[in-house]
Amino acid sequence: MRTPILTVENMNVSFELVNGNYKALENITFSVYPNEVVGIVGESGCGKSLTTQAILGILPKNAIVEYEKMEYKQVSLRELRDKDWREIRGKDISMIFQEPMSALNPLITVGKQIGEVLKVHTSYSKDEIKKRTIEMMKKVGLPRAEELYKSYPHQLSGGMQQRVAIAIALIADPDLIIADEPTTALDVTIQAQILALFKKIKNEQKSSMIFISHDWGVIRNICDRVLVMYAGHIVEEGAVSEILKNPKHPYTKSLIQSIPDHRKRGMELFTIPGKVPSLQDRKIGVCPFADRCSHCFDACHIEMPMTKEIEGTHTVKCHLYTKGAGLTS
Amino acid sequence: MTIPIIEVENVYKYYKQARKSFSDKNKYVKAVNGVSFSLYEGESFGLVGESGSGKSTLGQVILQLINQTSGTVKYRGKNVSTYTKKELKAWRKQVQIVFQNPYASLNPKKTIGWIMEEPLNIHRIGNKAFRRQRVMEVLEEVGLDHTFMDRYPHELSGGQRQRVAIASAIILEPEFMVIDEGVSALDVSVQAQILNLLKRLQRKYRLTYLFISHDLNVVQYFCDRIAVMYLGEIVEIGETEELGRSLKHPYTKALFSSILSLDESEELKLLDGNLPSLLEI
Amino acid sequence: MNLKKAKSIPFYIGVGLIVFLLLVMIISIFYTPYDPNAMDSANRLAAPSMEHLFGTDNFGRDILSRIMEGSQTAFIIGISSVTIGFIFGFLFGAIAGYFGGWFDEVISRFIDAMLAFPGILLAIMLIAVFNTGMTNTIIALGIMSIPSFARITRSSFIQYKEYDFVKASIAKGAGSFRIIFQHILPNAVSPILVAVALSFSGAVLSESGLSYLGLGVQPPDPSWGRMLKEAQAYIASAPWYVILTGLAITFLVLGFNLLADGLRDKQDRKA
Amino acid sequence: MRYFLYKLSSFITTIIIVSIMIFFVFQLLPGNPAQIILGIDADPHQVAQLEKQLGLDRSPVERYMDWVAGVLQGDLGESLRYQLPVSDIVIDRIPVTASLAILSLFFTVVIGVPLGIFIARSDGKWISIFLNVLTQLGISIPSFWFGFILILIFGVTLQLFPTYGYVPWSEDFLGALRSFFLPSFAIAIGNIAIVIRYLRNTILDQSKMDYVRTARVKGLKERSILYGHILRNSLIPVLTIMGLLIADTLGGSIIIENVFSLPGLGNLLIQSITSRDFPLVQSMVLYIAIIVLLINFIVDMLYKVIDPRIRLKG
Repeated sequence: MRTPILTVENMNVSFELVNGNYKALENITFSVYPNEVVGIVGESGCGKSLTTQAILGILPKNAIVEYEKMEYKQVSLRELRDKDWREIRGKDISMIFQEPMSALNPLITVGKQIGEVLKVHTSYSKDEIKKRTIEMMKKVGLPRAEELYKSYPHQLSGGMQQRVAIAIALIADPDLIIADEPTTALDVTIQAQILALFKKIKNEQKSSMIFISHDWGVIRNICDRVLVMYAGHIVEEGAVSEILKNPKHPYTKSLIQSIPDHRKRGMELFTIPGKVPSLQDRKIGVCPFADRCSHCFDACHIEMPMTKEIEGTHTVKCHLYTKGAGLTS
Repeated sequence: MTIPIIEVENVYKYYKQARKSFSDKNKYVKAVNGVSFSLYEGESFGLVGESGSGKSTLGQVILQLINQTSGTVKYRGKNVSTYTKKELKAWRKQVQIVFQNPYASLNPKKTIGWIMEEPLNIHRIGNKAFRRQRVMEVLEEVGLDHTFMDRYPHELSGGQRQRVAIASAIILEPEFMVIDEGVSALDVSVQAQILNLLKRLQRKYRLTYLFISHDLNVVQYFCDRIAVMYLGEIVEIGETEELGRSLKHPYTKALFSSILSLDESEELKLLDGNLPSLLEI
Repeated sequence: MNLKKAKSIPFYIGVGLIVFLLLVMIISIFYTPYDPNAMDSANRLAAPSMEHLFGTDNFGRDILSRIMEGSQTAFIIGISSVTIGFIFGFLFGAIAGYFGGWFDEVISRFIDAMLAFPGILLAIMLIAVFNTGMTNTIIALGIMSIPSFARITRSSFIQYKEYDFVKASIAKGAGSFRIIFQHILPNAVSPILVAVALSFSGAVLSESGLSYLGLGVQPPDPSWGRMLKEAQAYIASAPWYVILTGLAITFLVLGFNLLADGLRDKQDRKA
Repeated sequence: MRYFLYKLSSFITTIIIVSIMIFFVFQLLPGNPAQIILGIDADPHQVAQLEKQLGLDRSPVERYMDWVAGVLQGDLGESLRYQLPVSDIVIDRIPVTASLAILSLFFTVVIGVPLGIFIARSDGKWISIFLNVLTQLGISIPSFWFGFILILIFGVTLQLFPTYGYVPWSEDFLGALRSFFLPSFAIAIGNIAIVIRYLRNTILDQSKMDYVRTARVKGLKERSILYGHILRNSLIPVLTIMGLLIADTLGGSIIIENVFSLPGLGNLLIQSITSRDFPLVQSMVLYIAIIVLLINFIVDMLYKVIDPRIRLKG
């Protein structure tokens, strides 16, 4: 077994809101291995972004993060002071967000915004920073890099802005890149180009990635392994191809079946009744999906299922596989 | 499938850019640039294109929410621009629209009951008791119960709001409906619920849909025919089954090759070179 | 106490100040400790005491009674000039915003032009032409507040006109009347309410300035601003005269400013 | 360049509308200026002659054109009372008002901006509510009354500053500074409060933006995030209200000059109204309005320099 680059064990996140304390994430446990792309998939409000923001420590102040273990390259992140944390951010772990336009400072040229990472984390000279910035801009497929160096974000198209954001994330050569729905705001043709760029990065940089998306198509194209999240829990985990072929959790199953595409034309789409419960409506200590699940039985309303290993890395949290007879279909 | 319900003939919509100084010449944004097609009764017609391609403008021109610069829109053979005020109002009973953002498409200051009843009030249909009865019927039809009558939009989830928007559109039993990115803002599981609902309503009311979307997967699932819009023009049009097989326009090729399939055998293939995006032109 | 409640404290302070001064104003119609105009030459510039809580002025008149009476003028000026500003500003702004076109072009130009006058200058110019006095002050301050009402109304109309729910209603056959009164107005109420409160405080502030300059309310009508003009000469010998009169103005203005801010805050939190 | 032309054309259009408004408001004046100059008992013949001399016998449109043509050549007409060209009288008064305005704006920026930043960073519940009420108080205080209070404290009680009149800068720099100190501060108090509130809000808004998150994951220090990223974005909206603040400052100085007996434009304006010297009033109102518009125009230009996003969207 290889050593993981990032390990999270039993992380809980709760929010202090006006009318009380609410659990947003429960018992999040997972690892990321070198040169691996881990996808996090789920509907909005399931806690995909929260998970990564909790790891990076950039949640708002009313969030309470607790965990048993959180290690980056065998070093516990718990003991890090602010200063050491800052050294990791941007240099070892970097992040890309959904809206490229708002993720860039409108008043600063894109070249400066990319180079700023090196200014903070290295002692390179100004010329060296500029040289490396332009190199990186070329690498992420920005045309006429020397000219674009001096342009402002609003002068670029959405796709190009996202390439700038990717350049910011890559320039310090981090070992782990977190991408939070980086293609969702883009048109499909541009999305395809950006995905191709991510593939190139994976092959050339040999870095690891956590890739958040609500879109199974994106996940299938870029990820090796995937975590399926529902209402603050990781309900299923495994290799992407395995999960798509053989989903075990009723949520994963119905989610995949409800995706429309041309092969389902003329057929009724599979649906899950109801919606993802909001933070305030969640029940603690029971299966979070029980209320919407067509296979649910007594145990689901009584306790939270344990993680059950199906095969190799494929695990699922569902009573059907621990207490029930298992799903046959 | 012989008589078209909607005919769009050579429609142009240019927006004049405000002149900023005296030396400026008038400049135009060509949102819709010479578009013609027909919609037939009972079909779902998909209009795909990326943001800024003019698909939403076209949808609103067809419903005369925006006036075209030139060209004609015909409804059952009659030019809608020649309607008198009275005819126009009567026509508005037959055609409806559902917008993308369920947060902006319902008046935040009105109850669901009021919003649902509004179309009946506008057209003075029935008495108070009848209208109330009808609102409850239609709410049930879209899967909401009568307790929603007294609630305000902000108390509803995105999917529920979209159901209300659809319900208030079908309460007049229209023949034709524009769905302008009507499921794009929703999560997959909710999106499936709404798509099924739209299909069911179509069968029941013999509705014709103009389904505007950027999502090819959804359009290919939902529509019988598809038109692809690019830079204000329809660059390709055809039956859904056939369109995918024989693509001619480079943009449509790029678009179809960008579809992310879940099928093992289909790998994402990329065309060489960057396709000019709208913003870079 | 949670944050949301705590954040409303300034709002309630504002409401409290307004209600208190409103009560003072109502009481003053029926009762003041002394006749506000009764002179007492033996008791000139007396310091605050049990007899005269706020002291007396240079003619020996009871300052508290005069401040109480002055509140009537402040409220009358505030209410009347806001009414004038609201009616015309709303009308112009609504028509310009809803129908657009050349009318909007003209109205917007006029709003811009009127906003070029530094606050009180427009009122001073109008007073210079119309002459001083209560009615003319009201007219001048009313005209002064038209542009801000027009601008806010216009921008809410333009904003909501483009909303999907308005378009959806037009698609269902709704006419302009329904669109304006059922859809746009209910949503535009809160920003306009904020403008009403701000405009009220602005009017009170400007009136005191005008009256201080001798261009506003004239005797025998009571006015806080003119009291300050008289008090200025005795700033060293009777500082309470200046301080207490000014506090009355400040509290009334503060009340409406806090009210406006609280309303705006509530509105933002909802959005 | 197109932005410049656009702003210039709207600047000129607004001046034209303002001048028409002023001119026709003064046409509403009851009475006859010639009669006013010569007194009620004057010989009607003489009055008619003066009317002709003043151009009162011609149509309002013609007189407006004359007035504008004069203004364009720097000729603002003649004062009835002083029997001097308006421009001569006005020019004498400018240094006082300009000194007040500049010093007051200086206070506004130098006090308002740092306090705004400080308050945005102090996010305690009670302290922020307290500061909220305190800044509202600053906005609500009548500036002339605040002037009295300053006189009472620093002039009468502490005797640190003179309470009326002024010394020209050329004679005694420190003395001039002392004489302008209190009145400028009295004018500034409201604007300081406005800048504090506005800057605090924009900083808090900007702190929630995505680009701040990007800066944070780059590994920047909170200090660098505030000064390198947030502050620049927060000051741009503050610049948009600068025109408003300057207008407020000039409006405030009209009153304050009368509190401190300073011979500036405001003082002259009130005197000429009291003495019903209407040509002077009319030209001065236009003059002040043009200054405000001109400053707004300059602010717009600055805005363009500072914000790269501004193209033609106005």
